[in-house]
Amino acid sequence: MGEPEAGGGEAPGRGHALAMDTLATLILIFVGAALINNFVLHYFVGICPFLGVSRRVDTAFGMGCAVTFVISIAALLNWTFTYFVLRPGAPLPAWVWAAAGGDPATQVDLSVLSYIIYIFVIASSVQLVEMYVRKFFPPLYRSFGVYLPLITTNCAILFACLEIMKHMQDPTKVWGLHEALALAVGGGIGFTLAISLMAGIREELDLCEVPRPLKGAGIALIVAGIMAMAFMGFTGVDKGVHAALSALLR
Amino acid sequence: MPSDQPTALERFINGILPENPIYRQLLGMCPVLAVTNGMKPAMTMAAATAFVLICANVMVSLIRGLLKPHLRILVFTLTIATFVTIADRLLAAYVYDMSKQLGPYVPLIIVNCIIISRCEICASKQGAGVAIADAFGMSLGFALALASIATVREILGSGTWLGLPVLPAGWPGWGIMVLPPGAFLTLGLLLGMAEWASQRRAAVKRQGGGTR
Amino acid sequence: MSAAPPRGGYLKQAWLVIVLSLVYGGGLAAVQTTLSGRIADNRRAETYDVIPELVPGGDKGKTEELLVQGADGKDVRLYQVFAADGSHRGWVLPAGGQGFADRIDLLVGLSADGATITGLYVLAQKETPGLGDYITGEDFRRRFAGRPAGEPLVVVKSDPRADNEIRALSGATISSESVAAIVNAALANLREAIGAGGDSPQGVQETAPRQQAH
Amino acid sequence: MLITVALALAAGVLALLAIAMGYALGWANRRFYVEVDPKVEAVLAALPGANCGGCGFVGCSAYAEAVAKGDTAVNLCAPGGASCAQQLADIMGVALEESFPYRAVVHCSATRNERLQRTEYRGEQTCTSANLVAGVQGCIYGCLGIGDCAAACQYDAVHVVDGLSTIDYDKCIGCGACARACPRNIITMVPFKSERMLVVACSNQDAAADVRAVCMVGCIGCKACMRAAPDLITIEGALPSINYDNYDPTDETLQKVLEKCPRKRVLFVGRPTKAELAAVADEEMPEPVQADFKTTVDDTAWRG
Repeated sequence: MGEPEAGGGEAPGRGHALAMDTLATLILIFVGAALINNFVLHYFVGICPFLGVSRRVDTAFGMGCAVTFVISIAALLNWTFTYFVLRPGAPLPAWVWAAAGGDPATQVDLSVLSYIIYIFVIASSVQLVEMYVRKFFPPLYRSFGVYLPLITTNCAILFACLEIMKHMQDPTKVWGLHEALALAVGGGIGFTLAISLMAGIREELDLCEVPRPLKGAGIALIVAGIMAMAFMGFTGVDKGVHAALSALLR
Repeated sequence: MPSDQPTALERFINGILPENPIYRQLLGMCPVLAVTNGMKPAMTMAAATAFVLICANVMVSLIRGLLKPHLRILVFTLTIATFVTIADRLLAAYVYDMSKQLGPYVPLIIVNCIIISRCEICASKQGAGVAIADAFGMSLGFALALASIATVREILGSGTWLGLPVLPAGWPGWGIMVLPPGAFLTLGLLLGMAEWASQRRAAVKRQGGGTR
Repeated sequence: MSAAPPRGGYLKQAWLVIVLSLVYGGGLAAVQTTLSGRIADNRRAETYDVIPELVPGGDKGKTEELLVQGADGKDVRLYQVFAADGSHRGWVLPAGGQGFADRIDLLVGLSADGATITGLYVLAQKETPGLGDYITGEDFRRRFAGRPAGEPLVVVKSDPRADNEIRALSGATISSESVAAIVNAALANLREAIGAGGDSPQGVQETAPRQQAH
Repeated sequence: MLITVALALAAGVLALLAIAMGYALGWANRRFYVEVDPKVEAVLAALPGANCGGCGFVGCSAYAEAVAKGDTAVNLCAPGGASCAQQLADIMGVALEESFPYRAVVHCSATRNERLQRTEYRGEQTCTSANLVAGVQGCIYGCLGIGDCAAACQYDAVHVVDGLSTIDYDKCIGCGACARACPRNIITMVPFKSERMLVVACSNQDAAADVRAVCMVGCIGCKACMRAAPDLITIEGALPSINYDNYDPTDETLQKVLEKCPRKRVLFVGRPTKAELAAVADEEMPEPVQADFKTTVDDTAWRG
């Protein structure tokens, strides 16, 4: 990275190119998680708050912010666990195995513990965050503290951790922390976007005459279906983003 | 055990229709939307959920005397996560295709509200026998709901049911039905139909009472 | 919450959680050790079962898994395919990238000299049903066989005129282009490693010996 | 060997995590301990926890905080009633002031046919929507009679009778949900100092001619009531308003006000008191005429 750029950027150094490459990857991961493969509308995770907390825009936005925050923290902690303990070929089990005098050709695989550890870490960190915010940021706690306990059982958080885990299974392509965080933040922002839009639509929907059987969850799901169709329009956007980025960075 | 708790039979029957987890309680919507583009994944999902629900219910029911109120949810979560992992590994070992297709939705059973709410409502208060009956009823109700949605989506989307062709070969599969929007639309309309039926039944009952 | 909790009380109260986590951890490890062989077999079979289809004459029992260094400096997984008589028949190279809707994972078969694509297999995709998902079809995959691996593949909408041109699926140009782009990227990354060196390609060092398939 | 290490490692990692997290949470619980006023918790425990918002706060916990701070009265919880107010007063160590239960009052008394210039409304059947449409009925103050208030009531105390929202004072607990639901704000909460209260059952503030054009019964602002009881009644716009602070249920002028009103729009609502029932107990009332359900079919035909 420290290499000077020669010839007015005509031939950027290899370090520079690598950094730009990483940046492009991060942007693509982010855009992918937020828009193209939106957590709610493409992967169907976080449906419960999406239907339950989307009656008013301000509460929906609060929920979205809380999710984005918790998802980032969970991704940070769980990436650390996955990297050092859970992934195939992780340092901790390898070290213990070597200390026990095991055969170096085989490995101890702790990936079976992933789910239990993820959910444990999510539940505990949500509780910690709740206590911390309540102590030091009482106004913040009053505005979004009520959502925190609901988030433990929000599948979007666990889903983000699982997606990150998926990218750490192959020892040749292990995601770094920056990639994990790009996915988590992107997913959280995508969730916020979807739930806020949904709340906006539902506020207007209150003034419409909806057939009685469809009132409530029925019409909300149909609206979600139409939103999902709209979000399908984002498929392929990453091609353009990629092209734009590579043109920009070249 | 307080005597006003429902019996095993009531628990079982309640789970299937009167308290159907999807249509009545609107719980566990993620898998309902995500894996119902075909009958096969839907049924695999229902089986995995049933396995976890039954095991977790029994386990929680057995240790219910030791639970501390404020740590109870944590214990439920740990138990559920363990059985989900076991289910996940069993799927990967014996039905690898399905395991690959279901992907992250198997581990997401952990945060399926159906299971934790059954642990909370039934298993932590009643004996193992009732807990098993309850788990079977709920699983059956869940499976029925998944099957109904998957049937609509697979037949309209691909013209097949459980992979067997049911519509003429010229059927132009409605691509939208197997895509995410189809899931939302199908569930929304089916919910509306269920609601309509129950409203009608209530109206008929009211009318019947009036004329008598 | 009504009074400040006493020191250490938390651990004492949590004994059930700790005992349960010991039991569950042990139980899970036992499950894992029992089933991991089967799961690993399943996972490997997914790749190995299609090897004869990807590299003509290849024998899945003789295939070896290698880790080689790609042009981007990272390790890349690669399968060296041998025939039943032990002669080197080609390579199978896993590749993946973003498709139109979601990630596409592919296996690309190469001839022994690394100059020709011999086959293509789609491991995982979530393209639009009825359009993009035809990339898994025999018809589309056969369009790649016999193409030169040395130059980038180009997707065209009409009948291909040059050797490196692939006709797109109608209505799924982006999916077709994605597949071609993924293949191009994977090949470019490994071109140096495989080279045109035949049986003992330059640059292929086994960074980690892997167990052979049964 | 492998299995032993794997078992031990898995169990160990998990148990270690459990201990670490248990310890961290315990530490955090002390470190981040927020001094919660025990009064808040006690108040919260005494409240019914319905989160109905009848007290005017966002929920029970917000009201509990306000009560514990001494910012607000202890008797605002309508669902909890007198026993709850007494408990809160005990907790806070204050004397429970004499309080009057609030009850909903509909300030309109025109039934469907008494309201004029009505047009058929076919939009969404809620008052909120109908209120946005001009010309649904002549009186822009009066009850729309679709029943948003009835839908909002959790206690089955509001019903639309003959196109007019009517409160069932046997069921009303004074939560105020109907008053919040009404888009025309014609339902108010009135402190019931006795079982029956004098109220102004009209909201139309227009001049007499305008009122007559749109309503057969509405208040025409003649001020006769104000002249009868100037301390109690003021005229705002062209509409009398009763100052309930000066209201004394035993005051004789109330009856005078009632008699003076030419349109009979100042009236009593609520249940009759025992005294009033006793007062009319010896009055001669005509026997109610029993409906005579005689079949039109000649009985003889059936005898054959």
